[in-house]
This record gives sequence, structure tokens and C-alpha cells, in this order.
Amino acid sequence: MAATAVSMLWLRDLFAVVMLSGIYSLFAAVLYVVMDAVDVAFTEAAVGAGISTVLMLGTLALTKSKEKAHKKVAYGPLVLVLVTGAILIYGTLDMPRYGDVNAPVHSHVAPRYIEKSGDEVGPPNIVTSVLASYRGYDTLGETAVVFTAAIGVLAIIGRRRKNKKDEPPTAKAKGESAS
Amino acid sequence: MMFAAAALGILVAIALAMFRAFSGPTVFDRILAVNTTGTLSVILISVYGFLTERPEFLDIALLYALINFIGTVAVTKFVQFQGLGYPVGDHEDGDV
Amino acid sequence: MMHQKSVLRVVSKLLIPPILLFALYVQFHGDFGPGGGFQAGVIFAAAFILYGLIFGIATARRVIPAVATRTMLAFGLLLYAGTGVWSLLLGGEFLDYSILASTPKAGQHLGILLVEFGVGMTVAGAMTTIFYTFAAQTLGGDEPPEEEV
Amino acid sequence: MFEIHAGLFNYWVAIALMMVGFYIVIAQGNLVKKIVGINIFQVAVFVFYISMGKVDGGSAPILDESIKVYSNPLPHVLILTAIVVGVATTALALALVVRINRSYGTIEEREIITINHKADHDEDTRS
Repeated sequence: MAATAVSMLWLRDLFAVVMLSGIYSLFAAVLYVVMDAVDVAFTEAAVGAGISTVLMLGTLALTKSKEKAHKKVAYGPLVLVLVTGAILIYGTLDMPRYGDVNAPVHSHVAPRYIEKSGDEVGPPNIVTSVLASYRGYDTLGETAVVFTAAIGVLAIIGRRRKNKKDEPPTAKAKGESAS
Repeated sequence: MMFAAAALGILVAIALAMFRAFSGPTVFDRILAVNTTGTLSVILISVYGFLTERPEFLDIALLYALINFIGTVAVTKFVQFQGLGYPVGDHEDGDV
Repeated sequence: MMHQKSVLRVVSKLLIPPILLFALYVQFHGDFGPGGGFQAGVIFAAAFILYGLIFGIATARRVIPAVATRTMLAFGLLLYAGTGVWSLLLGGEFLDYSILASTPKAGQHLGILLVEFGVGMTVAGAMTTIFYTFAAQTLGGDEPPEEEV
Repeated sequence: MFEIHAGLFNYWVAIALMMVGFYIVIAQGNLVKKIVGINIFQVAVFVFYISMGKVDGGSAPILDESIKVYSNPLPHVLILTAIVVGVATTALALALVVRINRSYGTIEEREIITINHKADHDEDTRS
């Protein structure tokens, strides 16, 4: 997976980059299944491999699919990235180990969801009951974000409705509408 | 045990496909590599479900199979026509 | 252009109904297994995207017009917020589903069902709208995109 | 195979991916590639969250009689919504790229800056 990401960095053909990002998200989804997050894997599979790839291809069709040549390594950003990475890794040293049962994350709200949601809400899928019921506000706001994004796309690149009186349809369009 | 061996084999196969995807000289190598990787991850997820003895997550594998097909169609269409919405009528109403 | 690709056309015609069915299954089975409104919406949109890819955007728009997707987009969000307001009107708190039916559990079930359906509609509408917009761009204007600069 | 219990290894992979995405965003000039970089970064954050939610011996958080230990469902919920929001914002960003390409004729950052500078310069000389 990391190899996919690194090779995306080097490839200059944007088409290949898009295909690799599809593979990348497939791997991410497999990883989620392994880490018990089946719902997340479901979403990632549908969104990352399907919709994202199609949208990226749509953009490439409208722009250019080759990247311009650039300097091989940009040293300033590289140093910045390495320093940030080092700080973050230093930060993880204090973190609870992977899979630790006593980690602080598992001690606060989650036990209540796991123990009570079956009686309080009903559905066996805890993720669904937390998503729709306990954290309904979050999901409402998030749905609003999706709505706004779609409206935004329409506003930015949506075609303007043609004024039919000014502009008679071309012969080609007529032929298509007839067939 | 059998499932573990199967998972290992699938991982090797994925590695081979990935190599093709990275180095692939032509576009079609890459398309095939992506498609193969998708199919292999479908199998991997199914096998993993049996490995952990909760095989009810086959839904995900099913979804993968469907999405993989759509992705491949989109990619091949892009390669052939340089665009996604090819037959598009000029007489259509606009979006906004 | 895609008219002679009969294999693709037949296969996708065979595949689209199962995809739609699968989307509905994911939508309503989300209580018991993986799945829910978000995923169902995306899968639902994927079916239309496949149709648009194979038969062209103009045909896809005749099947499900852009007005319909935009209505779905808005209606889903309204359904979500409306569920909250309904529980508010019945004397509960915003998005407190327990009050919607005779027993709290039945109320929760109904509320989750409605909310998930709203989410699914919004996501499906949004994805389809975005795809239509992007795909129609390709040959959108009267001139080819290269000269559109 | 993926289940490596070497403590922090998962977090390190996530951080490495994050940094690759970060480097692409700040060092590469192509706007589409920048968006791909943002996506890599995003997925790295998701992997990080999900690995925090994993419990040893736990199973997927879907209630069943036979299962005693579940993984933490809270990160799953957060990431589930984040993925969908992520794709929506990606679509918005791609739309912006298309629009930029339409006005400038390029999606390389440097060329856009050059064009902008030239426009500014022209305005200055005219006034």
C-alpha cells in the first residue's frame, strides 16, 4: 500500500496515477476489513474504487492527462515533511499499543454503546445505531455537507440553461433527438 | 489452515499484479492489473471472512465485484473516447 | 459510439437491476449487517453511472432526468430534518425517535429507517448530479474543450 | 498476515502514508495530483483512526450471541461519515480544477501564477 502511494509520487502520467489511487483505496478497504471495520470497508469500496475513480477520470478528460516536467526532488518541502513525520512518530511512542484493550479510547463512551445499544435502540449493527440515533446531529450536518457539495459543483461547472429562442438547435442535435 | 494458505497465495498474486501496475509499459497492462487486483481482493475478503469464522461479510465482496466492473468500464471508455459522457446531446437543458 | 459494443450493452443491462436491488438490500439490511444509507446511496448512484457510461449521458438523462436527481438531493435532507421536526412536534427533543411510535423501541426503529432513507436519497442524488455535471462537461459547449480556453 | 501485533507498526505506516500525501500536496505543481495527494492523506488518517479502534480478539461491532468482545464502534462511525464527506469535497475540488483549466488553460500551479503576475503587471503599466 505504501508502495502504491510512493509510486503515485513518481509517475508523471496522471492517468496511471488515477488508476493507482483506485488500487490504493482497494487496499485500504481490505485493511479496514482486517481491522474489523466492515461498515467502513463497505463505504470505502463503493466510494473510493468506484465514484472517486470515475470523477477523477472525468476531470482528466476535461484537462490534460500529462503532468509537466518538474524538479526531481524539492528539498525544502522534503525537509519539512521529514521533520513533521519525525515529530508525529515521536508522538506515537507514548500511544497505547495496537489492539490494547485498556486503551483510553475504549474506556469512555464506547462500552456504553456496545452494552446498551441493543436494548435502547434495537439494531444489531452498533455502527448503524450510533450513526443514526446517538449521533444523529452529526449525520444531519454531514448530509448537509454532501448536499452543499453537490450544489457547489453545479454552481461552479454546471452548464447554463440555453435560451431556446435565441439559439436554434443544430442539425446534429436534431438528428440525435430524432433517433 | 487451508484458508491461511489460500490467503497467502492471494497475497503473492496481488504482489505480482501490483508489479505490472507499477511498471506496465502500456495503458492496457495497467487496466488489467487494476482489474486483477480488484478480483483478488474480492477473493481475499471472502477468504478472510472464513478465516475469522464470521462469513456474513460476503456482502462487501459482492459490492467489490460490482464496483470493479463499473470502474473498468469507465476506464476503458476513457481510453477509447477521451471522455466519459460521450453521446451527449447539445439540445439538452443545462444544469443550472 | 457505444452502439456496436453489444457485449457491454447486454451485460450492463443484465447487471443494472441486480445493482439497484443490491442497493435496496444494503439500505434496509443496514440494521443487521454492514451497510446503511451512505453505502446504499453510492451503490444506487453507481447503477445510474454505469448506465450513463454505456448508453451516454443524453439517454441516462432521459431515464432519470437531472430535475429528478436534484429533487432527490433536496428531499433526502428534508426527510432527515423533517424526522427531527416531527419528533419535536410530538413533544420530544429534536431527532429523539423514541416518541415516534407507541413503544420507544418501535419508535427508534422507525426513526432510524426514515433517517437512513433520507441519507441514502441525498447521497444518491448528490453523486448522480455530480456525475452528470462532470460527464456533460466533456462535450458540453458547442466547441471542443481544447478551444474553450 | 496484515495483523502485525508489533505494537506501533500500524501507526507508523499511517504516518508514512500521511507524509507521502503531504509531500505531494506541498511539492507537486499539478492540481489534479495535489488532489490525489489530499486523498492519500485522508486515507492515512482513516487508517490511523481505525487502527485505534481495534481491540485484540475483538470482532466487528455487529451484535451476536456468540461473540463477547467487539472492536470500538465509535471510530468506525466517525470515519464512515468522513469518507462520504471526503468524496463530496473531492468532487468540489475537481470541479474547481475544471473551472481553473477553463479560464487559464492549464492546471500547473506555476503557469497559473505566471499568468496572474503578467495580468497584474499589465494592469500596473496601463494605469
